[in-house]
Amino acid sequence: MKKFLSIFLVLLFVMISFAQISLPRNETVYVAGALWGPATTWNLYAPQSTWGTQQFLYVPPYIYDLGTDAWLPILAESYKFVDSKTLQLKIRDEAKWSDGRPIDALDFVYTFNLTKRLGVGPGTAWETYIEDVRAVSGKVVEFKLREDNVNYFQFINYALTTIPVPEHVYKKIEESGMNIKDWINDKPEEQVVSGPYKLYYSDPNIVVYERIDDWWGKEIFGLPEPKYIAHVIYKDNNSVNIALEQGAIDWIGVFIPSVWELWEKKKLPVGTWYKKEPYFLPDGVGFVYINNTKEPLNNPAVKKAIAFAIPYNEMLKKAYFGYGKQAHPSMVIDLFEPYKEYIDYDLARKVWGSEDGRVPTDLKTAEKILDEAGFKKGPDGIRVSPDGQKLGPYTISVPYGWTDWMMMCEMIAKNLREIGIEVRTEFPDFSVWADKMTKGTFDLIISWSVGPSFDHPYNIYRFVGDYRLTSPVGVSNWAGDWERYKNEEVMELLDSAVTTLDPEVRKQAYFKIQKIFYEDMPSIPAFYTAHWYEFMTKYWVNWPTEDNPYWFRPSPWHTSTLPTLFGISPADNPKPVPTWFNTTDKGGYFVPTQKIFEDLQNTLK
Amino acid sequence: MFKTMFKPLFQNKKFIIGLIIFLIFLALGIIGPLVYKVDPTEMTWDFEQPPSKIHPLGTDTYGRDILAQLLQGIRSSLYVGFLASVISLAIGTIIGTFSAVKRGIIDDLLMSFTNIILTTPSVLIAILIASYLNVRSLEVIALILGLFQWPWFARAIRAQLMSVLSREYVYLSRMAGYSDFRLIIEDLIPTIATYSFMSFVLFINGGIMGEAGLSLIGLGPTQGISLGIMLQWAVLMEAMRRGLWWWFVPPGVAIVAVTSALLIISTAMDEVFNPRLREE
Amino acid sequence: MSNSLMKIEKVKAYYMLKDRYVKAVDNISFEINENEVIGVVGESGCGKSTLSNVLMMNIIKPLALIDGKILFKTNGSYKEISSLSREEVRKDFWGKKMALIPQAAMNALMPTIKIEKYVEHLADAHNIPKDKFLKKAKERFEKVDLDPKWLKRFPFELSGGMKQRAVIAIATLLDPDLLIADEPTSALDVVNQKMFLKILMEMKKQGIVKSIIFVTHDIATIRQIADRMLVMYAGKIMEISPIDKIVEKPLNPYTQGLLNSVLTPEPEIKKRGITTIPGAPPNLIDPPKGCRFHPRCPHAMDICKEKEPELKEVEPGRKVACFLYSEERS
Amino acid sequence: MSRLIVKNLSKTFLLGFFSKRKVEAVKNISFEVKENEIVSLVGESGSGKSTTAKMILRLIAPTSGEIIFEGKDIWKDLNTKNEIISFRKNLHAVFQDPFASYNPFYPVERTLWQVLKLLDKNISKKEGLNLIKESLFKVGLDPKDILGKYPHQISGGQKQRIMIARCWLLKPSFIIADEPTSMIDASSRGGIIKLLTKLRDEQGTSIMFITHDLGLAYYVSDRIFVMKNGEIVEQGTPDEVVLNPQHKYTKQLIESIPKLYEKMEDI
Amino acid sequence: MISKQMWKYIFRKLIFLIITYIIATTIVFLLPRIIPGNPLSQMLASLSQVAQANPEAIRAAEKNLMEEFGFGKPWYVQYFEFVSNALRGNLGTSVAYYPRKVLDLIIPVLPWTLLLLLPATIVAWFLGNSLGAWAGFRRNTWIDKGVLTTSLIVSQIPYYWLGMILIYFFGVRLGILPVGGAYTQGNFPSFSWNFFVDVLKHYILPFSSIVISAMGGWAIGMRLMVIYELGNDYVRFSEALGMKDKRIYKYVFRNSMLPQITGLALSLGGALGGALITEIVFNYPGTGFLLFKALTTLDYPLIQGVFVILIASIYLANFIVDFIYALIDPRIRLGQEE
Repeated sequence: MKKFLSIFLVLLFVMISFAQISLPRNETVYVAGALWGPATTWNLYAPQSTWGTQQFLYVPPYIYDLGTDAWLPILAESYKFVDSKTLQLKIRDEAKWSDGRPIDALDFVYTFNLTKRLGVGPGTAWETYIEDVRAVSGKVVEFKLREDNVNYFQFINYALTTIPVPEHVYKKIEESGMNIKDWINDKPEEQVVSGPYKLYYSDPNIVVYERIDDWWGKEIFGLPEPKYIAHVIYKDNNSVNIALEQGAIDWIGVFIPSVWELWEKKKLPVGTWYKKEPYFLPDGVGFVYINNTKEPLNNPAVKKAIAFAIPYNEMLKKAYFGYGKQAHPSMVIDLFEPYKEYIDYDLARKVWGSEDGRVPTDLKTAEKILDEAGFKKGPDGIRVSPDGQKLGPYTISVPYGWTDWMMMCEMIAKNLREIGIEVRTEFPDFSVWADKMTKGTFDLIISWSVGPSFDHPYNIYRFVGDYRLTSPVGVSNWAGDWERYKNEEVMELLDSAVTTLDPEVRKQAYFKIQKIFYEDMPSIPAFYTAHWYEFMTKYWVNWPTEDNPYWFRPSPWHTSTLPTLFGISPADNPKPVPTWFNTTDKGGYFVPTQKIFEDLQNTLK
Repeated sequence: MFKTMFKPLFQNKKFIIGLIIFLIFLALGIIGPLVYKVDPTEMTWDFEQPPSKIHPLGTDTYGRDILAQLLQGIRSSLYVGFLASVISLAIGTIIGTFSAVKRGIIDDLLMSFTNIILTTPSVLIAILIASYLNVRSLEVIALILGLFQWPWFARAIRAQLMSVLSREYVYLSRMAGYSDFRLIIEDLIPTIATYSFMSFVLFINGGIMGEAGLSLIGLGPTQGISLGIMLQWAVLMEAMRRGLWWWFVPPGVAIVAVTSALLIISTAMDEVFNPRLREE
Repeated sequence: MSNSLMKIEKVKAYYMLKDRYVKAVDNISFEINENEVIGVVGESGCGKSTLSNVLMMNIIKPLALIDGKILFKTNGSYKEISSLSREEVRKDFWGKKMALIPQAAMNALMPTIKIEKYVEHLADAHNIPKDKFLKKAKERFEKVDLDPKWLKRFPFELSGGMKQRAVIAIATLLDPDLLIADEPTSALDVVNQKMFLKILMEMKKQGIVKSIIFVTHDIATIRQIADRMLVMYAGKIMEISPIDKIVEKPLNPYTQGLLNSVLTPEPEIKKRGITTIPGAPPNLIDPPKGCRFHPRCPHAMDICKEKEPELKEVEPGRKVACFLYSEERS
Repeated sequence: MSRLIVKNLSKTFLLGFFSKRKVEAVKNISFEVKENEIVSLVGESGSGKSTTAKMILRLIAPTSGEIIFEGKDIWKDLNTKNEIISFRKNLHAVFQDPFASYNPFYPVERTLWQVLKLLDKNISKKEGLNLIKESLFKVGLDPKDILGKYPHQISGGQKQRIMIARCWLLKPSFIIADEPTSMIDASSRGGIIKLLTKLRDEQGTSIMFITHDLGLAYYVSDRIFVMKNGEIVEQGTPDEVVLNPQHKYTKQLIESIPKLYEKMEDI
Repeated sequence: MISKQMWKYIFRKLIFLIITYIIATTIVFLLPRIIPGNPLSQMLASLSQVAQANPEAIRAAEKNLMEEFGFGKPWYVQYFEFVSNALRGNLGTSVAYYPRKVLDLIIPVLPWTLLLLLPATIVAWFLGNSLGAWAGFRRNTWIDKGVLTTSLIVSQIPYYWLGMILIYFFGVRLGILPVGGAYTQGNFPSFSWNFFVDVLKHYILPFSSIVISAMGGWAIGMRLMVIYELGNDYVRFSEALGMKDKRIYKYVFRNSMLPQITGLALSLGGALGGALITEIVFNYPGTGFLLFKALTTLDYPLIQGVFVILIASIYLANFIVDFIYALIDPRIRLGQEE
């Protein structure tokens, strides 16, 4: 108890040592919704570093932009494909750590090696796809593709986005005998960072970052406008939103029920990406996963009937406030222009019989499909398979407290019961639900999948359809294919999509996968989940929106959100968005993905 | 005997008032959902409507009728309270009786155990248990709550029985060849009956409030609608911030009304049966 | 008599319940002389405890003084305390003029403060300098055979007998004229009981208290200390006489019955045997008409069933309420 | 012949869980009670007399010593249920507090039914009722006033009489009367005593009075045992003990008791 | 003035609390391990939701964390590690806030909980008892009836609901008081007047919601206690000696308060639960908040840590109250009663 007491006294002392400080309101961006508990660590060698570490403190060579499908070089000046299996990155000459030491190739090499050694950190598991990382010269790093596991997407992704850490700092820590993973890096004066911000203050209620005014990138990018970024740690959405109404926060990434009320009814200077439905950008695809190991639930006819029975629009409107759109059955997020080309619209239209190829909610068709497949309704209204198995009772479940999804479950279950599949809802706690999901013991669940990325839709096809990622029923697996769908052909097509450099071959592979999926219906892509993002224009303006779409991952919690801070400006001194927010051909810094692949392809010639 | 015993109860104003309020809510819970036949889970297109003719208490964010939820909630909450109370009462009676009848080392051990539960912040343990349970039905919640509110009752029962056990009629029954078991059933249980009934009433309160508390922090029943669940949904959907008073006020009022009615009943019983409080 | 300390005249005190009243003290008259000890006896529920409350004017609902006068002699003249409120009597008489030793005197002391402190508070209440009063308390403690060091202790540190003595010492600290002791010895063992009686009588002898009302059900105790004995039955006085005379020859049949049920370790008792009064005392809500004792009386006559006998002096100093000693007997 | 033999009886109570405190309630006492004899165990509260009574009644187990009732050690030789039942039939008690002797939840005749069932499990309702009525008459009570009444509706004297009716039904050979008169009005004390002595006279019952009232002991007993602090300090016939006490304690006791025909000198 | 008996009493209390503590913490440790479930699921889930996360990276992280926390080991090995670490003042590493040490997370928030819990509990206790005594002394008057009725109702208002109502009225409708947090965001803790006022403003609502809802129960209990005490002989004796009502009330109050002190000790556990939920309702940055986070993320080490510390605090407080009680009540101080 003595120890306890002394700790308490020390704490009091610490409290005394602070003078009354308030942040200047018009130079501070208040943030909420990215941190829900005390800060963890400002060290990238942890499964989850504190918000801000990846966003503002340490910057990657490139940041991927969804809207233009292009790459913004930050640390890197340029890349060069030496051959189809070797990539060289040229680090900017100006790039320096905040202590003045240059950021060089050896920092990269050190970072990659440390990650491999610790099993966690920037670019975790890079060694699956990259053979070797080495320093060619002081500012040039070279990456070699692993030839026994060719995957161009992953190769490029690891090489371009892995954030380096300062070797000289980490070396010292290693030498002190400390486990790198235990290092918190919470002393502002000791932080050595590459980004434009640095930790200023943190306690369990707030984390504040301060701009580094002589950041090395000042000449290239200018400085981000906010002097301080302060994240207030709230308990729940409710308190965040109250604070928002009171004008206390500027930048939010949370779910708000009936968000339009804020400006329509309450006339608050608040906005989201879209002014109208769906208000938010899509962030991923919400699936109704169907367990493919359970007879007769795994009968394609049943799965297809379920797809027809889901009340997509009603449920999105009622349970989701219209924040999401029905997902395209191809699983491709077709709200982003660049991805549209990967959808075989003709096929979709033919199969699903609707204008844009989406699955219509049509109970009659659903019933017809089941009838044709030999599922006859029993006296209790529940269908029985030709070989006598009852369709049910099944459960559809989501974690308790995920209200929107709970409501969706209720509505889906109701429709499924109508077409003769006995389904009831079950809302266990998260860990239980997650256990069922990852072990493949569920019947039906609503869950997430991966989001848009430059390797979309490869990433989502892999997540849903690559049986190699999964594990036997009963063994936990987080990596993918929760519904345990297995199809050799899909796996081959997936491999071909990432080993080829021919865009047409890749596209055709995707088309083929779509065809298979329409027949097998491994699971049902139901809706696009929302990229929660709200802003207040009382103190800061020029937020990225539909009308001013300079950055497509504007939510504060997103790892690629940094450019947002270069775009916004104080309300009393509005400035235009910097001109470098554009692709190279239009005078900006952004390098289109297409160009990278072209460069890669050119090495073959 | 029982007639003469309970007659003064019905002459006590407090008791009558408490009983009437409680019976009203009991009726609302039991008969309400049968009379007001609106599905509390049905999502209509009337979102967040204030009270109106169609929805006497308005609707929630998902267009579900609040009155229907309230009636169902009262029913579930009473059910949880009742069940928790039965569990507490059973455990408390068993432990208290055993302690008093068996004495000696058994008494020492049971009472130490009781004191441990009594001094341990049971809310915390209840929260802990609740958070580790998969699917929490109303019954499970009642069980968790019931597991922790018995200690003071067990102690009181033990003390009462100790004093009863030194009464001569117990000796006389023993001398008439009664076994421990028969003694407990015939002589001891009736003696502690009024006190147990009062405690029963208070345990119901504990159950109702406990359920609401657990629900509020997301550890309540994962199935069905209770008053606590209503409050939790109201909090989740930010009813306070958004001024949807018809959503979060009624469940609280119902909780307060039911529990105070029960407390008033118990207080009145104390006044009637406790010789030190009797006024004549 | 001019030397009576207190006069009780036709006092009626009933418990007023909602729909009925309990006639606990019903039309009672007697006088308490200066320098005398009156023993009040009666079976349980006869109203003797109510009587002690009435004497103190400790009238709390539902008890109510219906009728009659109570006069208390102070400074040579009689003051009608029955016309004062309880609060007034409490302010001017309690402690100073009349004091009470309650039934369970063992618990009469404030348990969680030291006795000394209690004495100081008492001084405070009566505006007496503390040290003077404490000194007096010390002397009084010595008088009741208690070491004054016990003043510095908490009540629970004292044994039962010691507590009882401390109570009597404190009760008489203000030198009250009248001490009312309500069954003060029932919780004591006989040795302590005797000691207590001794102290009580010593107090009287020394003039610290003038008169004592001693309420008990134990005639043998009264026999030892009282000058007169007052026999109560069903809210009425049956007989009030010098104790020696009663023991010698009880007049009222009820008194006879009581005396005959006394059981002390004496050969005389063994010789004469003990008898029982048949039946049970009446309900005071609806007492029998006529003499209240008549249903149990072995000598009951017709008149007893109809008329209430008055308390009349039948011999000098002896008052009896019974038609056996009245001219109306035929 | 001795009906009851108590040999070297002791009882020590252990209190507390962590720090054991010993209380020696009864210390090595021995006495005998003959057939047809009335004895009294006299002592102040805390002298151990009630504990002794409860041990003899087989309600509390002794720490050491023997209690031999009609030739059998009641704590060792009673093994079968029948043996215990027959013991219960033969040794019975009347307790101090007539209020506490009745469970307020049952009509008063329950106590009588209890012993009837002890006598004969299969007794019919009608037969039983007749027996009960008979026993009530015996103790001078009108069954009309008693049957169906609850304890709070009848007087203490009546309650105590019903207790004795219980003994009349059972006809035990030994009765322990634990302060049978201390809680009732003096005026009805005589009747109770008479009823008990009548049992002795008519049935040859041995009676042991447990009392603090030396007057009572003197009046009814054939022999008196004076207990003090768990020990028997003096015993003898009533006249020996009361008129010519030997032990210091007895002397002091007798001297302190207020008497009716003798005024104490020192008050 | 402290007698041997009292030391004995204190010693026994202490032994009892230590045993209780060991049992309680063991339960806290074992419970999560009896029930199957993956403590890492929340973290892995959030990792897998990051758009760029690779299946390989998720696998690597899962493997890494399982080793790091030793969740794969048998429970008794984990228990011994837990105990031996705890004895050295190391409550382990949080899962959700990895690599933060559990103790480092708890220490900064604990003062806020204590700040809310202790004053509110004591004020509620004191006000409630005073009110109850006031009513008890005036039994059957309008004051008594008013206090009793109000207490009967108020004591049944769940503090969390009261909190919600207060937020709605004072925070949202009237907008005169802040609705959550311990101080205005952007202000950093300091010992300045402004900060103090700021903290106070944030303190009012959570404090009141605890005080109001806890007061009623004390008032009801105290009223009964006073009525009981008033029936005691010392009251009658003191009256008969001509003592003034004021003094007698003081006596009665003193004696009625004594059991309420023990009651206070026993109620602390419940009060803590109340404070925790209140913290959650008011977004107050105390341990309740942390526990809530720990529970929603299934952070075993943190949950254990919070419990170990909170239960220890409660027992400590319990012990202190018992100690004070023993000092105040001479019967215990002098070893008369237990």
